[in-house]
Amino acid sequence: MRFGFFPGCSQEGSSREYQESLREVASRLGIELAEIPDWNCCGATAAHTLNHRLALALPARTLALAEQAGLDEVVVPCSACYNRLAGTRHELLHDEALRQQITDIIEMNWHGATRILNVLEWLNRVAGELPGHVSAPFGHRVACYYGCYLTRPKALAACRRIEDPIEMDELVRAVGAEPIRWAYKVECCGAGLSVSRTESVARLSERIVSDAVERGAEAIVVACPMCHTNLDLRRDAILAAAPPGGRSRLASIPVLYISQVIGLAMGVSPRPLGLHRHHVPVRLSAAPPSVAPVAPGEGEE
Amino acid sequence: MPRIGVFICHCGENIGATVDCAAVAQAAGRLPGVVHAVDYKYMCSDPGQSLIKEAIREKRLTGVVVGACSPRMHEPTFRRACAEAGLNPFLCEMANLREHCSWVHEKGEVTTQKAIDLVRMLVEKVKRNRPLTPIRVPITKRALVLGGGIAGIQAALDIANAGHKVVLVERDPSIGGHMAQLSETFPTLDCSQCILTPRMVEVAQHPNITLYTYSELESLDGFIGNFRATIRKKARSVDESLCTGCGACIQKCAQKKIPSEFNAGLGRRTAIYVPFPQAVPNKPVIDRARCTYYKSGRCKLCEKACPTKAIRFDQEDELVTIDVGAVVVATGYDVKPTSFFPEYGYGEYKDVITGLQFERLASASGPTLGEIRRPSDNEVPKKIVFIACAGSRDPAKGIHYCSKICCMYTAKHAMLYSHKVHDGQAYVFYMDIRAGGKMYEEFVRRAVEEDHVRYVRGRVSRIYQKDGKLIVKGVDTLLNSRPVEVEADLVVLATAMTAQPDAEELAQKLKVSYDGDKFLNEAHPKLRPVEMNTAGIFVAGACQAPKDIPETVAQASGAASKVAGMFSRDELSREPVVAVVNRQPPPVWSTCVGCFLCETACAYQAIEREEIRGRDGSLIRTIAKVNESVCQGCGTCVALCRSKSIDLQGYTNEQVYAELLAL
Amino acid sequence: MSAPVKHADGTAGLAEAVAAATGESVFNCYQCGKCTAGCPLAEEMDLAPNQVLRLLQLGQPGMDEEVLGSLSIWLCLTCEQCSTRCPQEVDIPKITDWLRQESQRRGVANKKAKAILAFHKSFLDTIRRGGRLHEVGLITTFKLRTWRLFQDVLVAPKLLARGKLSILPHRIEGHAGVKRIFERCEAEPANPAHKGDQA
Amino acid sequence: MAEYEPKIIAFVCNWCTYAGADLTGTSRIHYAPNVRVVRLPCTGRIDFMLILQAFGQGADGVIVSGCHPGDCHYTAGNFHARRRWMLFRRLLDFVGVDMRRVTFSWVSAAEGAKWAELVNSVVADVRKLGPYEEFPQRLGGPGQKPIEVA
Amino acid sequence: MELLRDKAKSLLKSGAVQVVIGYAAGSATDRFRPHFARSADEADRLVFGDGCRQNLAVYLLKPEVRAMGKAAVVGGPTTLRTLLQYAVENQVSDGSAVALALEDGRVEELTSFAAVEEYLAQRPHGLSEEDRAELEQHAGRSREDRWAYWSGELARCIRCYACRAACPLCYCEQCITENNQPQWVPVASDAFGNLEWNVVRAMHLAGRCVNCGSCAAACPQNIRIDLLNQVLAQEAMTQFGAEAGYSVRKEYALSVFKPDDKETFIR
Repeated sequence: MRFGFFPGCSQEGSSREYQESLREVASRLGIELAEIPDWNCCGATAAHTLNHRLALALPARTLALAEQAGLDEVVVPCSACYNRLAGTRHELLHDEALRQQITDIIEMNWHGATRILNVLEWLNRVAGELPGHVSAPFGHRVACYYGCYLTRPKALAACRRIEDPIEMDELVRAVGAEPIRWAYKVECCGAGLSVSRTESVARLSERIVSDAVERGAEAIVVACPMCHTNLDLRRDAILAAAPPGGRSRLASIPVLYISQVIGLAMGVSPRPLGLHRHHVPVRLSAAPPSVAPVAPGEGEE
Repeated sequence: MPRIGVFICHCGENIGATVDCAAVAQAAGRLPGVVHAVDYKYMCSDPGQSLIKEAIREKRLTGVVVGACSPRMHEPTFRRACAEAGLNPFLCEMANLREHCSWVHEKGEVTTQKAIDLVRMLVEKVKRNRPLTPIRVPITKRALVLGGGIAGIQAALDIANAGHKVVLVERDPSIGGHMAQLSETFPTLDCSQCILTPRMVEVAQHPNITLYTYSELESLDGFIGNFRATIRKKARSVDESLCTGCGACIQKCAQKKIPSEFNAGLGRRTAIYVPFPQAVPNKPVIDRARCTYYKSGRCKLCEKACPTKAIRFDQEDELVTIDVGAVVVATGYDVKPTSFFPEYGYGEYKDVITGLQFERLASASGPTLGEIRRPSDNEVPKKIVFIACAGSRDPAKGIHYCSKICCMYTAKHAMLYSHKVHDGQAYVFYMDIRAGGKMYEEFVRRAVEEDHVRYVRGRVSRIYQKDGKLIVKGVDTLLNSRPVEVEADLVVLATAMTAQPDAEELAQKLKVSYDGDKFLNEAHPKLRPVEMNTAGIFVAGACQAPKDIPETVAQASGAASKVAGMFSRDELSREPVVAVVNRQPPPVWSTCVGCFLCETACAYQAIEREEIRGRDGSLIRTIAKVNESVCQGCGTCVALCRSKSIDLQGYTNEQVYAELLAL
Repeated sequence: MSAPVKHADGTAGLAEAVAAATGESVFNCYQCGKCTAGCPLAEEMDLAPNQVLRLLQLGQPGMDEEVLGSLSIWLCLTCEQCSTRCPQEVDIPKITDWLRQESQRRGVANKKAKAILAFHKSFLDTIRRGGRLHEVGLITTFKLRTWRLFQDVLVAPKLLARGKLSILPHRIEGHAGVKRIFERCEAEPANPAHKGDQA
Repeated sequence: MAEYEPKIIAFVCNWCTYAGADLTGTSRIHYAPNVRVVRLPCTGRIDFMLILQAFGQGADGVIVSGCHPGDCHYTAGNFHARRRWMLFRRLLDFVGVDMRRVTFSWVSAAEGAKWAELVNSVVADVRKLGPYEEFPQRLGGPGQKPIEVA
Repeated sequence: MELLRDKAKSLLKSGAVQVVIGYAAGSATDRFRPHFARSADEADRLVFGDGCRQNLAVYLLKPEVRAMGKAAVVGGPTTLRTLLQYAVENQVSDGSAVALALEDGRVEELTSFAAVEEYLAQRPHGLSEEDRAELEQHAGRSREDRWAYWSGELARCIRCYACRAACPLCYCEQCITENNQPQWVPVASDAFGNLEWNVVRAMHLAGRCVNCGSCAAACPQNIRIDLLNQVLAQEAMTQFGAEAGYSVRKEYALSVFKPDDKETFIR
């Protein structure tokens, strides 16, 4: 199987372990990820905040490149990039005049042939292949964190249950983990203001980490580099935002990408999955949760 | 040769001061076919009418035009006068010289000229009028009432008490409807069952009422005064004539964990069951989908327990056909389940319940015997949150309308809670409080002032569960839009009132119209609130729109009085302004080609199909036929008909053309 | 459905401009507050989301300016929680994006939003140059814009140590094309109200 | 008549516009006397042929009016009429009939003033347009010339 | 051609139909006339070519043809649409006629309405590019020009009613023009009568016309009366989403409504 691939900027830098682990998992499943040639940044929050047209034109260029490359479906692992690319595609397909305007700007033709998949859609598509590859079931209690852009906006209808999505839960369950029921699956972590208003963002992220910990999660699983950066790299800020006394229990819960969880379950060793790049060390105890009779976790560094 | 008489009224100064009435009469007198034309001061007065009557007799008039006020004012007067003189009343027309002429124009030649034109138009029309006779329709004096909730009960009792036969059809095993499920009723807090159950018993015992419970309407044919209803009596699996209602079978039933519909899922029932203790009739039915015997072929514990041998496992559905003259539709409503709300937990939190479920918790006959205990752990909730407008006024969820009763019952719920749980605190999240009604506003104020219910003005964004609590994330827009979070033990959603899930199907069976929300349409939103656009079918209660008990009862009584009024006569008499499809001698039969494109255009389903058959019974053709009992005479079909095979009596194509060509 | 609102002096209100540019009518909002109830940052906002819409609805003198000068419009994370749950389906994030651009255009952006704006501008600067985000470049520009020289000094070494930062920016082949996209988007107005969009 | 007086023919429904025009009368609101009203039960009954015929009969302008949507005495006659008019207008406009001379309006039984305004504005508009001379006239029909006042 | 003849023969032979309505060679090489094949020999005279444009569905309702028994009708998409519109209008019942759909020399036998619907669903809908362009060109002219054009064109109408005879959907037994109570349309071919006739013809076909062009093809004066039908078809489509002859369940655009139909033209 072959899918188009749009890594997004952060996976070339601060979140490169996401790309590393995705590619690792894909290659083990025999899937080729074909990167869109010469893709550019989606523009992210900055573009749609400051210039609506730019916010459409930047993703449109990438969409047009994907179409030129003959890619039917493109996997976009970063939720924010996914939101921009899929959102732009949706908006342009529903407004002919706007489509004309934008294709004029990017000086490229675009017809909307390429479909955009978020990482959960893609993984669930290939989930049938997983069981045969799981050699070390990920026997941990995990909190699946979806954030904003995997379920919203409604128009993209990427998840069936918009307020309580289960697509990631199903995936982790398939590799032996036990997803917990918790309250912050789709609450925003604040990534858009991560740099410019760190304290606000830390407060939002703190609620997420707290709820996961309080409900007995051993790890938080994410599918977005923005979320990961906020919950992992900014852990010190999160601790500072936590009420005194409650800090220590928030310090150690690791944040894993869904691809890393699957990779570990497949028996991939931590380094190719980029676990060493995390700020909060991934040290998962060997004790399996009471419910799942699976082999000890493999997540240690 | 037509012999038309024209009578110009001065209406005192009203017409006479502006229009030269004599000149109008003179001009009219010169029109072809006019044999008599006079003007008079007050044509509607006795002497004025006598002028007309005498002229009809003496001049042997074949048509009359009265140039006077609006026909909407005095057409009946002058038509009656004509009839009294032996002229068919439909050969009389009026030219509107007052409202449309003298009152709206200056005195002068132009205005007089207009008056002459108006008279000429009507003269040309009346020449083409045909004598018509009012349409008479016989009436079967038996009413069919669909639905045995409070609306149907009230309508059935009112009609029956007026001395007419009633057939009441209820699809559940007992009558009573939603009202039987309610605890206390606003704004008086009197017990719902206490006021309802006597009525239920009255229905069962009334000599004029035939009750079919566990039955549904299969089909309805015919038209006003002459309907034929087919009713499916679903198999109860119990012989009602033998059953004494002792309940021994229920005691023995092996299936005991079936969620009780009557308790809105909060209690349990058996497979052979009576929905609630005061049920009418108090005879059980077997829920075949849940019964061990029907599922596995073994059990029959009930049969063994029955002292009168009333259990009938092999009973079959029975179809009953009844002729009725009128139908009252009172099929009630449904409520949205909690699973309708993703942001409130997809119905997965046991302690997020609907208002109807709260009624059962608060009811002395309910699963907790009237104590407020939450479903998850049977604890008494110390903090309770009521959310109004759950689903109502929520276009994003497909419901635009206000469910009308939630403000009131939520106040009632909060009040009942406060009365029952003294150390508890009730919160109500609301958008607006709609408490129009006698003692309604006072009732809501009482909840706030006396029972200290905390009303928070804002909609709840989300509910989630944590540590056995339900975290309710709302806002108070009165407090600078400050977010408000309440840790509640129980949350009650005032979920939207909706049409019955099969309302559309029913409407199609009855051929009545319904709105976008599947509520049935009344014939006129103001002036015909209990009639439907299909003559002879009336509507009562929440199947028409959300409404509370007093309104429902009022509408039911209104519908019943319409039925009783209709039944007070032996036949119906209607204005003959109806459409007719032409008939011609064979081999043409009719110019109608049977395309039936008029069929869907008729709002009254008055277009029927008539099969023309030869002597040997072979089908020659199928053509349209207007049921004159049902047709209301709008003429939409007439304008639509390409071959002009349909015409409207009183406004025929010829008549209208003649009016127009006179100009 | 909603009549375009004009000010007493006859000039078109901001609500009307919003509708013209985004197709969203603020008059659809019936002030239930559900947006605010679910907004992750409502507590920090000077105007709650429903209050922003309320001011636009009323359009009395000074209210439009209050909205454009508010911090709230810059705090919005575009998480789309509000629009997802809005019973009247008002796309608040879409309106907010436009308000930000209008606020910029009129030069009335809230002073406290300086850092946020600086970040977004720095972000776009790096893309304008190379087509993709260069994180080191972004942080450097951001720091120069805000004089927050010491922010994240603790984070950066961690990133470097874990091989997550590349010091040199990557330039895509089509960077010239991307630059032209920027120029066009910033030059020709999509509609008059967008005139002068500056990134 | 020395000055050109437009001839306006109106087709109205009985329950709303005819009653509305009655109200104009009872309210004594004056309006131009150029209009002649043909009363029909419902706008649904108004055959588009009547409009053509009116012009063929020398009308310079035509008014077609009935109940507002949702107010039809017969539930939906005006909805059906509205669709018919939509297509009829398109066709006449396509062949170059001057559609400024046909005015469709909803006038309720309560809108006496609106009826007067409607007639006045149609008369004024058509007066400006002048006689509709280019429209062919029906020849040899039973139409009669107006009878002069003696 | 052989395929068509073979198909016709097998249908006739099996007794599936008693007559195949198709085309036969006419008086000149490029002319064709309708042909009613009731035997194998007669089927051998069936031809098909570019000039075969007449909508033969018109014959399905003729008593003489009905008397022959069950018929198969040869034609393209507009003929098939006629069949479905007949179904909507209760003129032909399901299974009582067979359609032989011709396309690029291939013949497809469609024996049920459902099959016809499915066939049509895969073919382009709406007016062709050229038709649309032509309409636009007409509509783009000034009103005065349009009036000048159409009053001139309609003045040439001789009221022979060939358009009516050719139109498969003008099947009324008594046409409005034959009704003199009242005299809806003056009998004489004068300017008013001609305008009335052509307007009423187009209006009576509004929402029903399948755009086969038989009317214009039949017009001895070569008046483009089909444009009047097209403009209404286009309007019915844009305003009401109505397209005749694609489904037997489709409602007639003028006997249904939506409460929120556009009404900007109403004061």
